[in-house]
Amino acid sequence: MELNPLRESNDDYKYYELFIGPNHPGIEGNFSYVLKMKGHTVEEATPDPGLLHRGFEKLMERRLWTQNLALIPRICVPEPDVNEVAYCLGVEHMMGIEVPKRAQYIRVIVLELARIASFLFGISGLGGTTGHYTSVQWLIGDRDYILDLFEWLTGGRVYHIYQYPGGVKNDLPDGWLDKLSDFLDYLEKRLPEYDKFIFQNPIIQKRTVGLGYISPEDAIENGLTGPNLRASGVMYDIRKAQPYLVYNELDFDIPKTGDGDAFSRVLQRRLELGESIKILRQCVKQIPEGPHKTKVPNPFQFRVPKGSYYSKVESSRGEFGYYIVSDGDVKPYRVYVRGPSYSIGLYYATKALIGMRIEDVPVWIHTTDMCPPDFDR
Amino acid sequence: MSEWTEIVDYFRGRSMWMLHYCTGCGAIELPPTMTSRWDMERFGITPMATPRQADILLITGYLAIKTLKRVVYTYEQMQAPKWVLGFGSCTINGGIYWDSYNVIESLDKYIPVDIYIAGCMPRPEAILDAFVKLKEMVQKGEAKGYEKYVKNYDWYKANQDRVLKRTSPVLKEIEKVTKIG
Amino acid sequence: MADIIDEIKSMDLKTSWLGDWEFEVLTPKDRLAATLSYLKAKGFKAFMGLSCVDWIEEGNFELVYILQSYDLALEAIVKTKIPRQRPVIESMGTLWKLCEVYEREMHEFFGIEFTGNPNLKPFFLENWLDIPPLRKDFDTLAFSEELFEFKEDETHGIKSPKRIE
Amino acid sequence: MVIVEFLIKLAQGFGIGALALATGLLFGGIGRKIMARIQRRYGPPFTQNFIDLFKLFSKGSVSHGWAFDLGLVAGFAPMLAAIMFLPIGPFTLLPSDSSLIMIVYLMMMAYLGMAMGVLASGNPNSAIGMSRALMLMAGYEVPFAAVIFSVYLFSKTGYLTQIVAQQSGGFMNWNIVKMPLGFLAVEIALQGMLGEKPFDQAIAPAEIASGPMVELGGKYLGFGMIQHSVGLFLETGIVVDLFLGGAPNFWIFIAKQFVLYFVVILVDAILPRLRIHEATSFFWKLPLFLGILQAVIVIIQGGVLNV
Repeated sequence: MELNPLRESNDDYKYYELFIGPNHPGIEGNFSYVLKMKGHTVEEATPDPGLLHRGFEKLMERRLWTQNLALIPRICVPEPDVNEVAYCLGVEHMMGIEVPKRAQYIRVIVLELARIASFLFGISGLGGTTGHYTSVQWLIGDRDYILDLFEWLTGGRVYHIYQYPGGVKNDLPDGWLDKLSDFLDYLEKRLPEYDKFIFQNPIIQKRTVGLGYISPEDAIENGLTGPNLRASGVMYDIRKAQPYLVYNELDFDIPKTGDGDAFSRVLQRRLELGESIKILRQCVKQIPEGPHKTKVPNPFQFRVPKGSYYSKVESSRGEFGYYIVSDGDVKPYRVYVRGPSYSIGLYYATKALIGMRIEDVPVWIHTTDMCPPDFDR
Repeated sequence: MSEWTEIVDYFRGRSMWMLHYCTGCGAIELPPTMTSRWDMERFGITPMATPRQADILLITGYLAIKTLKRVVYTYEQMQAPKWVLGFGSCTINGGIYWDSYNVIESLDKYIPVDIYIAGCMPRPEAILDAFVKLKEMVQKGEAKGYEKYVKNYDWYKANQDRVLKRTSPVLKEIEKVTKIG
Repeated sequence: MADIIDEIKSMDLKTSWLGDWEFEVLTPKDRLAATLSYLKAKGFKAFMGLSCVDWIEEGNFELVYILQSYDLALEAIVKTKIPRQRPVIESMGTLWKLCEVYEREMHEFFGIEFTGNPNLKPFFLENWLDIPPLRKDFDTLAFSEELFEFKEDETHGIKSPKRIE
Repeated sequence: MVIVEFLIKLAQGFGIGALALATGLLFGGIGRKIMARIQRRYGPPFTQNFIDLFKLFSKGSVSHGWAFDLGLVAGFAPMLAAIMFLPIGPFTLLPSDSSLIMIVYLMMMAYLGMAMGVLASGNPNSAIGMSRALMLMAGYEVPFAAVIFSVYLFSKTGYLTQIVAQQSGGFMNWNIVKMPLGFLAVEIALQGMLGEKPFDQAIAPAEIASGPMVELGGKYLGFGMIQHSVGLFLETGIVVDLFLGGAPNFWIFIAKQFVLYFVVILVDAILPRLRIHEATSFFWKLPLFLGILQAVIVIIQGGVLNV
C-alpha cells in the first residue's frame, strides 16, 4: 500500500463515506442516506430515494377511478387507510356525493385504528434503533390485535381496500364494536406499562432528550406536518383546523409537548395515541344507525366532472394530500400524492443530520417516523 | 460422504439466517412474523444485519430497477449455500405493478428463486409455511438455486445487464417524436 | 379570509374557491414569483408541494404550487402554465429552499428546466434514457413489456446464452 | 514419561477447551430462550447455538487477506489459552503463581487480535465497531483492574487456586461477603465484557450493521462465535473464582456461572444501549469509584486495623 505524501493536507483522507441504507437495519424501509463522515460525526448527508419508486402517479392515470382504490393503499404501507380516505374524499367532493353519517363514523374508526397501529409501529422503531428489543416485541405484538380487528372488518390484515366513493364497502360485522371496546380496554391497561418501560427509561431519555431539536420556524419553513410539527410547538391539526368527516362532532385535544427534540416527537405520538383511544370510545358510543354507502354509478360509467381538488387527511405522519385532476373521463387525468415524509426525508434530514454522531442518525430517522414508500411513490 | 451431506443439510435447515433487508412493502409483515405472535426464531430463523452472515435473501415484494441492482450486489456477496424467497405476487409476475415502468416483472430472470409466496400481502402464516417448506427442501437437498446461478451465470448476467446497463432508450420510435425543446 | 381573495382579484389574477378550505390562483408564468412571495408574506409560509399536469392537447405544462397557512387554516393552490415545447421556468428556491427538491423531481419526471436550481441531477430513477416518464406521451405499458417481458430464448440485441437446468 | 505427561495435558487441554465452548454455547442458547420468554414469545430451542455454529462451519467463507485470517485466530486462541489457567471447580490444567494476571492479560490479547482481523476487512462499519469495542474496553478494564488490585491486596496472592482455597468453608468466607463493593463493580464490568446492553455499542446492529462482524461470514463468523462463547465461560468463570468461592465440582461451578449470566441477561432485556462515550464515562464513574473504594477499604482493613 502506498502512502500519499499529501495525506495530511488532502481533504479526501479526512472523510470517508458511510451508507445508512438501503441494506441496513437502522434505516426505515428501503431508502438510503449517503453520509460523508469525519470520525464519528456526520459532515454531509445525501438522500438517495427511488428504491421504492413504482410510478404510482403514472399507473393511476391508466386505471379507472374505482380501480385506483386497490392501488393507492400501497403508497403508505404502515398506515394504508389514509390514502383510501383522502382519495375518496377528493372524488366525492368533485362529484358532489353526500356520504351517510354512519359511513363517516366508520371511516373515522378505521382511520383512528390505523393511526394507533401506526403509532405503535413508530414507537417500536425507537426501541429497534436503541437496542430496546423487548419494547419492540411488545408493541408489535399489541399492534397485531388491531390487524385482527381489521381482518375481521375488511378481510385484509395490512391492505384493506375498504373505502369506496360514497361510503364503505361493508357494514360493521355484528359484535365488532364490542371487540373494539375490549381491545381499547386492553390497550389502556398496557399503556402505563409502556410509559414506565419506554418513556421513563433513563437510557431512552438520555439518548433522545435534546437530540435533533427542531424550532417552530424551522418546522414551518421546511414543510413538516403532523406530530413532528406539533412536537415543535405549532399546534396545527387538520382534524381540528379543517375538520373533515365527523371530527367536528368528536371531542378530543391536541396534546402539547412542544420541546422539538427527538424525545418529544415520540412522546407526542404516545399522547396522541391516547387521544385516538378517546375518539374511538366516542365513536363507539355515538355511531348512528343507517346505510353505510350511497348509490354511485357503476365503475365503467364512473366519471368525475372536470376540475381539480386537493384533498387531505391527517395521517399519523402528517398531512397526506391528494391533488386530483379530472378531465371528465372514466380515468383520472392526473393524481399527485403529497406524502408527509417527503420534506423531512428528502430535504430536512440533509440539514438536521449534519454534526450528528453516527449512533444518533438512526434514532433521529426513526423518531421522525418517516416512511420511504410515501415519497418514493 | 452422502450421510455427511445429509447431516449437514439437516442442520442447515434448522439454522437459517435471514438478511434484514426490506426491499419492498412486504417488509411490513416481517415484524409480526419475527415478534411475539408468530416468533419465527423458534425455527432457528434470525434476522441478520449483513449479507455475509445471511443464508436467506427475502425479496419482500416488488423490485424497482434501482433496488434490483442492490439486490444483485447483495446476493453475490452472500456465501453459498444461499436461498432466495420471492415474497408476494409482485415477484412472480409484477403483480399489481404489471405495467409499471420501474418495477421488474419476474424475479426469476435475474436471480434464482427457490420458493415463491403468493399473495398481496402474504400473511405471516404463509411466510412461516414457506420457511418450513424451504427447510424441508434444504434438508432433502433440493434447494439448489445458488448452484443454478453459478451454472447459468452468463444468462443471469445478460438479463441483469439488459435492465441495469441500458445504453439507449427503450422506446426508440416515441423518443424521435417528442424531444425536449 | 375573504379579503385575501379580494386582494388577489384586485391584482388582476383569476382566483376561485375549490373547497371550504382552499382556493386556486391562476397566474401567468412571469408573475409567479411575485404571487408566491405575496402569498408567503400573507401567511402562507409552509410549502406543501409542487406538482405538474401535462395538458398534452393544449400543449402546456401546468405547474401547481400548494401553499399552506397555519394561521388562517387555508390552502392556496397557485397554478401557472408553461409551453410544452420549451418548458423552462425560474426556480422558487429563493423563497423556499425546500422547493428545489420538488423541482428536482419535476425535472426528472416531466423534463422541466428550472433556471437557478443548481441541483437537477437524477433523483428517483437511475440510468434513465427515455423521455420523462410522467409525460402523457410516455407509454409505460409498452416500456414495461419491452424491457421486462421477454421470453427466455429471445435475445433482444444481447447475446443471451441458453439456460441450463 | 515427560512425553506421556505432555500428551495427557494436551488431551486435557482439548477437553477443557471443548467443555468451555459447549458451556458457552449452551449458556447462549438458554440466554436466548430466557430473553424470548421476557419478550413474550416461545424462543429458539436451547441447542440452537450449537446448530448455528455447525452451520457456519459448513458454509463458504470469504477471506480479506492474511491479516484477516491471522487476526481471527489471534482472537480466539488467547481465550482458549486463558481457560487453561482458570480453576474450573477443583481442577486447573496449568497452575501458576500469577494466573490472575495471566488471564487478564490474555483476555485483552484476544480483543486486540480480533481488532487486527476485522480492521483488515476494510469496511468502515467494522472500523467504527472495533474502535468502539476498544474504547469500551478502556472503560471496563479500569474498574476491573481496580478490583483485581483489591483482591490481590486482600488475598496477598495472584494464584487463583489459592484465592479459591481461601474462600472455602461456607458462604460467609466468600469474597462477595468480604468485598461486596468490589463484586458490584465487577458485575457491572462483566456486563461490558460480555457486550450485553446497555454496553453493546460495538455490535449495535441498527447503528453500524453489527460492527466488527459486518464482513465476517461462514467460518470466520464461526470463529467469532467460538471466541464469544469461550469468553463467556472465561469471564463468568473468573468472577466465580474470585468472588463466589470457586466450586467443589464442575456442576456447581457452571451453576454459579449461570447465576451470573442470568443477571446479565435480565439487565440486557430491559435496557437500551448507551452512546459509546456515555458508556465509557459511566465505567469511569460508578464502577471505578466502587472499585477504588473497595481497594481503600482493603488497605485500611489490612494495614491499619490489621484484621
